[in-house]
Amino acid sequence: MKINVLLFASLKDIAGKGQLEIEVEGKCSVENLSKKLYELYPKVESFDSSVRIAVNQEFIEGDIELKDGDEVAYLPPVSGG
Amino acid sequence: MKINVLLFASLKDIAGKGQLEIEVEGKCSVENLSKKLYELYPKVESFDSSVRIAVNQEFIEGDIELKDGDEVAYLPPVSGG
Amino acid sequence: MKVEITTEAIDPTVISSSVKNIEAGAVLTFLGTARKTSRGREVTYLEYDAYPEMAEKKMAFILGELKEKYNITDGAFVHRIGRVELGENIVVIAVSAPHSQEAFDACRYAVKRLKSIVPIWKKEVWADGEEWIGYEGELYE
Amino acid sequence: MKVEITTEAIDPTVISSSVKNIEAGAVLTFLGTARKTSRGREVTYLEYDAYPEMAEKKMAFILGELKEKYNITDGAFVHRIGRVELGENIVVIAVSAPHSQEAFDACRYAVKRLKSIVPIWKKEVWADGEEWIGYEGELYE
Repeated sequence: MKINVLLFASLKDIAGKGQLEIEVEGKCSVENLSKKLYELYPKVESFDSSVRIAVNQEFIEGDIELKDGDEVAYLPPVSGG
Repeated sequence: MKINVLLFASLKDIAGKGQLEIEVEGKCSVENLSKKLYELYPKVESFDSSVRIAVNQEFIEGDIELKDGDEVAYLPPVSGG
Repeated sequence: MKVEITTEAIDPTVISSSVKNIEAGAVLTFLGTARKTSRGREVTYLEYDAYPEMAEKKMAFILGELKEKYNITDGAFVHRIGRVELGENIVVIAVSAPHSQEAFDACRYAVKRLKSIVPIWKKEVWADGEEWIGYEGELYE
Repeated sequence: MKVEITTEAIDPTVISSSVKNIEAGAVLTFLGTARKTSRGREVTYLEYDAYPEMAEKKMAFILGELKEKYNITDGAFVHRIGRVELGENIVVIAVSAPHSQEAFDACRYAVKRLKSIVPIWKKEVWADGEEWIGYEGELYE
């Protein structure tokens, strides 16, 4: 299945892009997806402790299973205003 | 000496005017002036406990001596805004 | 630090813009308007009386307090008097400050002080009567 | 209850006017602007990134909270993104409420929530560098 991954602010700068598609086989949780993302962009992992994750535009707590077409966003600490 | 007396809001309605000149002989304190005002407009006295007095545009505490040409304003509880 | 008592309609935009400043990150604008329902009664219109010279002095004094206490960058305080129709603007207090917290504290304090030391009086006029409103803590709290 | 993320200049007047209501006696408008000095450094300009769809959802959610918690009559929340020059408007939060107290509480709460749950990010650009700003409690407190 395909997961649509979004990166913002500092994470977008590190990856050089704000959007990518990650193809996964069988079941995949958010943690599995993050591992794949960190393999592609190792420097993103260093932000791991401060980054919040949203699945389909809602913050998630802990780990959840993903399904085909989900939009998973990696959000650094916000600083609007 | 002449004291310029100003009345506002409900007090102005009672007196039918917002401004009057009170002529006094010799020394005169705010309390003396108030007595003269209450003689002219007895209903104004009923507001006495809630009214604050300003002399030359500054609130006063307690009683003070007046001088010729002073502006004494009788101010009901304010309700701006 | 503009202060004004006026019988003309007041424009919050002009007042608010006047306090903008490149060193201020926050502008807070309080606008008081004439609302239809007051303490359960339908208001027809409002009438404001003031002691204009003293009121402007006190309004300037309050802006001075905001500078002192809350470090505002700039402030403006305009109050309309005379007859005010429903929905019309009554008072505008605009402050700018480096950060939002100071702007909120300052503006709120100014509203409180307005209700306490500025010689302005409101009369509510209903279809069947009218009344000068005395200070009541809950009106703006 | 208007909510918007936009790359265009924002006009506080329009946003503020949109929440006026004959049942509201108070309109409070918070305007955040790009200030020249930030944490001791001279800023050249700001750049905002956002997750626009989620940001608008969260902004609408916050207005819902204001209605629930503070009984606001109406609210509007607009944030600009992209490049913002010094002195330009960044964000406007306008609320109307029957009384001033509720308007102050609501508007202040909305600013706090903006800094906590709305996916928008600020980059400060100086003459000799740039940095994405993470959440820091003191920025707006």
